[in-house]
Amino acid sequence: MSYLVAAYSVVWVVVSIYIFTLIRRNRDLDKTVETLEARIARLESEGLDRTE
Amino acid sequence: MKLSIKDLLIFTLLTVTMELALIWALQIAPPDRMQGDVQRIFYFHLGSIWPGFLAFFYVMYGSARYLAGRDLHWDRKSLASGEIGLVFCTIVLTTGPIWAKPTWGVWWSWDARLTSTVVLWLIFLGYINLRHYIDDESKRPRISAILGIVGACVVPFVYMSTRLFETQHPKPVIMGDEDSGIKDPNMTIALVLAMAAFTLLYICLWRIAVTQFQARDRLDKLKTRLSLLEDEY
Amino acid sequence: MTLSIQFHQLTKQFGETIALWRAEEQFHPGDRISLLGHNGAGKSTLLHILATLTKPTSGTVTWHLDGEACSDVRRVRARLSFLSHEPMLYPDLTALENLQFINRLYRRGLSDSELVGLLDQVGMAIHKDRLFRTCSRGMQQRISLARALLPEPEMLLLDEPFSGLDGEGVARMKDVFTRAHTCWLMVTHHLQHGYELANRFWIMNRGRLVHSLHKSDLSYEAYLKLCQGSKMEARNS
Amino acid sequence: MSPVVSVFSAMLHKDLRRELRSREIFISSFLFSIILLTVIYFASTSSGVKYELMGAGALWLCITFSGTIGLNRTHQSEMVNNCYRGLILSPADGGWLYLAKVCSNWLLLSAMEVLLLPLIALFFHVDLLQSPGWLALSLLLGTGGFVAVGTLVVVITANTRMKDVLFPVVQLPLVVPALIAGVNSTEVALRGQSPWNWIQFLLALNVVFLSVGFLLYEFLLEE
Repeated sequence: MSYLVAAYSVVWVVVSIYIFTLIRRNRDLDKTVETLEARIARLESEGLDRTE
Repeated sequence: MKLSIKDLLIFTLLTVTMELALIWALQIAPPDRMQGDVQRIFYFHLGSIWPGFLAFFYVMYGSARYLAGRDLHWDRKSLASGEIGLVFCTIVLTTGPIWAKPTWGVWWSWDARLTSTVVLWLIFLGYINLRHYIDDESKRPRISAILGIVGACVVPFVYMSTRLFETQHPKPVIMGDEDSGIKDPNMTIALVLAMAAFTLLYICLWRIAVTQFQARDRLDKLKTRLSLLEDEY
Repeated sequence: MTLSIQFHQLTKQFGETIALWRAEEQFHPGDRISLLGHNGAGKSTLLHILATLTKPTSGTVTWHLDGEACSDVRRVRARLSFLSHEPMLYPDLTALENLQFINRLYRRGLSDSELVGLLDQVGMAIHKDRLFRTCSRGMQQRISLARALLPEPEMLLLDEPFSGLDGEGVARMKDVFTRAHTCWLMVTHHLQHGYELANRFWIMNRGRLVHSLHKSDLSYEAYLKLCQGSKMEARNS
Repeated sequence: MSPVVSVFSAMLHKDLRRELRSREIFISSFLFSIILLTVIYFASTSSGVKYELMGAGALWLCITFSGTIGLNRTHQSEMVNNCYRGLILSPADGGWLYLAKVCSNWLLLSAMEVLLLPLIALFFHVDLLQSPGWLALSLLLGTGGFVAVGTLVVVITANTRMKDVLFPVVQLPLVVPALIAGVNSTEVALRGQSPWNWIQFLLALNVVFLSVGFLLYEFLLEE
């Protein structure tokens, strides 16, 4: 019986490892979004000084 | 990640079949005469081999489509499919020994199916890892597409060779082979449900991974356009 | 057989870095173009795309054989020759054996004596039975020039051909380049040779083809100023 | 047909002439195999495996590893002076370049096997002449399957950073079916019976991988 439980838990462990890699990739995407926003903000402020 | 209706539909279908498969495999299907309850591992051990196959042949299809049309979209799809195929292969490789121990008394036996799954696992680990070692981004999809096709072509030969090997050298006495015991109708239903559940899981994970890759591509495009703008100023 | 090339909105990106950005030009039979620009301006990338070595990320290149567009890349490659500081010849074979291989690869069907004649044009006939790896740098460059001339190409694509050559080697190169009706596209840092040999100039800066001028409307001083200009921007980018 | 044949013979002629002159690949593979055979002997005696029965396995182990070394070396000698770019720029059809390279690698490996067989007979007290026809067929077809995949994969991993490490890692799982079939058909041939089912399997394997390689090599001929 314990083998059955072990096997089932292994399946969920493997699947959850993959889901965690997906989540980690999501976090990387969010980070790049933030850097992009920062660069855009800098560009806008730069652009504003020039037009004034 | 906004969930389209299609995603929601697949997700609910997945949870329903997963529940059904669990109930069927654990309660309704009768325990195997020889191995008792341990035989229930078999349902999703075999159930997860099927989406593994599906994943690897999709890698071939996606890679062929990429080489034909050079559309990055196809490369992302076959990469996602390769990754999830690897996940299912790992499931088969981990549940296999857990099931082999009580039934055959040994953690690992060079049974035809297990050996071929190991080879499959190595082939597609190579496919996924090769990408990290190719520096030139424009070459990466093309090179891994070719490896994807060759890898998927090897799969049937791996299975044929291990089966041919096994018919020629019949195994020493094994306690009950997995086909032992008459196939009770409930057993087959449990097996089919497990297969369906895992295939739906494959589709669900695959869709998430593909949308994620596409989001990353869109971000990269934005990055280049931004660096172009920064050049102007 | 005449060969002309047209490229439209040609772009090449390596990840986030843009090697070539929307280049737009034509190469006509009889043109001798010097491609100039600072390091990393995308000169070699453009050359490699035109030589059918790499595919552009976006944009189109069309090769015209005798006027009509030709999509079969193999027929185009038979009419092109690429020469760079890497000789593309096998070190374990002799100079003649290398040329015999190239002769059969391009299906030119030249006899051995013609091959030796070709070697003689670059002054390497006496070294024909010498292993390629035992030849000096200058000799290797001249043998690879003979390799480039073997298929009698309509167009030579040259990637800094003068690098590592002695006086006599440069002289040999120059008389081949100035021979009647040979046309080529040369990437070079050697401003003086670039001006002297070419009749058109493409100047690149940070992946963009900024200037495309004929020799007639460009004096040597203006040419130097232009090249200096593109070099200046390279430093502060 | 003649243009294709001339390209094929040009490549074959060049590869074989290069190999005969430098002989580096041949020597390194052959010496490596002898060392491997001695290691196998010590491994088998201490582990109590019946030594004489391991003839086919040992032979194929040597073929696998020296083949991998040989393939890696032949492709690297093609990258010196960037000669591979010369092949890309030639008007030759990619598929025929692939078949020419497969053929030259195949001849080199088979030549090495011919030298190895007497050694195997010597070390493993095996009578090679039981059914020489089947033995030769299984060796040649097995090497064919091995080289057909190897020639393609060596170009794939040539574009990567750690190509020397990556090539065996990527190639070996792909040649497992060819090796399983090779070992078994050689073993049956050494026993004198006819390994017809394995030979059929090897034939199918060769046909599939040679055609896959023929079609895909085009896409590798790009920088």
